[in-house]
Amino acid sequence: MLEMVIITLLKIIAVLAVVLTGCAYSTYLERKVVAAMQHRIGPSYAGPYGLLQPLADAVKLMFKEDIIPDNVERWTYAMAPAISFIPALLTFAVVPFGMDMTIFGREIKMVLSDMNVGVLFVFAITSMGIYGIVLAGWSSGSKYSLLGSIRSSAQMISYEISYGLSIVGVLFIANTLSLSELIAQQETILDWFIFSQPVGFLLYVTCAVAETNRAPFDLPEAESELVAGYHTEYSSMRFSMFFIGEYANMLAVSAVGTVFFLGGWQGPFTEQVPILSFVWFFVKVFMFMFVYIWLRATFPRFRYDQLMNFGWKILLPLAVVNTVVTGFFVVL
Amino acid sequence: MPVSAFLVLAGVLFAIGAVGVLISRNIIVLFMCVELMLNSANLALIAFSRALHVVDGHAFVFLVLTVAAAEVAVGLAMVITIFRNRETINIDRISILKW
Amino acid sequence: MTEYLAVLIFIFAGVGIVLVTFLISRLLRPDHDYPEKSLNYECAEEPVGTSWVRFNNRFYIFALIFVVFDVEAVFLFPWAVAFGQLGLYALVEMVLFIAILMFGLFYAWKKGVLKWA
Amino acid sequence: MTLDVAIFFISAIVAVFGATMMITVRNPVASVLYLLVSFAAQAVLFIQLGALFLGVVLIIVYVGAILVLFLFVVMLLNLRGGEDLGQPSRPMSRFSKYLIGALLLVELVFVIRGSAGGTDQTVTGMMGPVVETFGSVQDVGMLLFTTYLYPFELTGVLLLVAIVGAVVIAKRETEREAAQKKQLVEERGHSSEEKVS
Repeated sequence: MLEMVIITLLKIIAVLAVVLTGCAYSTYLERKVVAAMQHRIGPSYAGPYGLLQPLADAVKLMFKEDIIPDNVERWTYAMAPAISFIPALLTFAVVPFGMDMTIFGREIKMVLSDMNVGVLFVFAITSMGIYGIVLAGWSSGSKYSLLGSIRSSAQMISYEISYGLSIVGVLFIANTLSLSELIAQQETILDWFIFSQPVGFLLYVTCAVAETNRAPFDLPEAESELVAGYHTEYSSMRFSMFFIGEYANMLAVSAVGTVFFLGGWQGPFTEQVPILSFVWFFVKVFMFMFVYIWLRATFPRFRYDQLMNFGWKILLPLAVVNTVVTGFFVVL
Repeated sequence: MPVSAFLVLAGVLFAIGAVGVLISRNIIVLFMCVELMLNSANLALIAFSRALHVVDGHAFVFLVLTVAAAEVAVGLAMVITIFRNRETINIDRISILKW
Repeated sequence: MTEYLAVLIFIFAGVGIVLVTFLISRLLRPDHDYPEKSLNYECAEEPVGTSWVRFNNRFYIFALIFVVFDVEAVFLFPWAVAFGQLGLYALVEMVLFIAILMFGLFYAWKKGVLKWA
Repeated sequence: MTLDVAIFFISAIVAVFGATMMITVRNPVASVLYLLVSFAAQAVLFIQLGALFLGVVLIIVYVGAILVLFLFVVMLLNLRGGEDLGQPSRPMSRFSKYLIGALLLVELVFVIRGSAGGTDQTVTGMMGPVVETFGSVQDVGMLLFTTYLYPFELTGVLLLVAIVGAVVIAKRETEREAAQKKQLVEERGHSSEEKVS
């Protein structure tokens, strides 16, 4: 019992460390990649190649004054950043980072919680992400915030269904809701579900980008009209919570997408060198993140009516058709 | 834990929901109380399922959740219409069936 | 059960991290508040009116259809998993279920409530 | 075993606290949030009772969808707790309402305690162990798509009715709003023309 508790605590610390570092360096990655795509240099002063930039940003935000406007709803205003950050973090509880390993004679799973309804858990956590945004917008007492949060939440619920349905096709083939089970079924590269579910994969990527409010679906933040959307009134650490939360969300959907469609930590030579499974996993997540940033550098922002029409009239029917067609294929 | 502990808890939650329906004048809170009561029934169903070692109760809970969703969808649509017409969410003011 | 317990501990750890960062920042940050600072941001103008505006109920329609389809998606998960044992039979009944709900979606579509004017 | 008891009592207290606060606070958004807390605690209880799948489904459907809808309505109507809810009711009437609730509770406990004269060990005894797969998705899915197939398809119809009903209600509202706006625009156009002339 005690041993299990200690292992769990160590795992929690490891997951938190990996995710928070990952978030910090995603911001760096984004700035560097976008800069390269726009023929700029990007951050380059803090440390070699600007590698310490995330640290500098964190320290700067820590030292900023926390300004709370007078007409906010105090409690919800204070809680909203935490509410938007914690669900983003929680997804990583069920994501397997690598293959099972034997350390000091103990068989240790490289996942915090290998629950048998992991897929549903991910879905549940995704659906909770909306609260932080809604509460932030509602409690700020600012027009921009309220507009941004209404827009953002309407957008998130519009794409959430398709997000859920896009993975049902995979579940058909795999017949399981456990993430480690899903990975076990994608042993060789040809077993990856991206090949049996190409439409599902495209749907997943599209919905994931929309769910995390990223470009080209970043209407809630439309600087030109809404200043910054739901977090206009936030400053200091509260603002940075939203900021980290956004990147944690991106990492989460990337990690989950990797597990669903790209075989998770599976890759060559993992049997001989188990530690390599981590490398494969991080490489795949990195590729996902790169696509995210690439999309941002390439596409202009959608118009709101286009966004809603796209979500309800194209993606949702497509996801349903994909599910049914996959069902027929599996049966026949 | 005895199953009856869960059943008593379900009863307590149901009673709170019932009191809420009685004392609340805010129609939205009233709706939420109904949801609470529905879910306390769910808790009882699951507790009985556990006691009798059958999963039938789980299937019922699934159906109850669906009913709750449908009820909320239509109910809140009506709340919105009422509010836009009469500018109130006080159920004591919404006492005639026609508007 | 232990798997779920781990998640529970993880939630507390997450809350702890948030609280600790807030605490550190509280100790470090300056505090020079004056009345103009605590106005809502409105591009450096005096805020006009309140944010107590009421929204178009189109937003509501989307939320509503979302609830219904969310329930549908939840039904699809056990179906997809039990599918291996049930086969064609399950497929037919689920197609029926989906068809009923898609009819609802197309009804909303035809009635024009999905259109963003 | 003690851990089990601790989880039960903590969750139970949180669930009851959330429910109580929900009916007592004035601010509707706070109400929604307290109900959320209560549901989260109930999800923990579901999982403790072996309903692993349903615990998560409870979060998805209630917290992820239904409460979001409530929050949306509160936001769309912009209710902030300052609405006119009429006179507070008289003490007697209020007391009688609490009394009804208490009586209901007493009766429920009585029924639970007295089931089969208090000798029914399946209810009042300790929970026995269950098979590992109890409450798994497969089990529930199988049951839902074989034994309870008919109710399942009926819920499909129910959801359809919900969509149609809500669309009809909201559609009429949207049309009226559009008409009002049109009228407003026409009036304005009129007055501006007058100014020009």
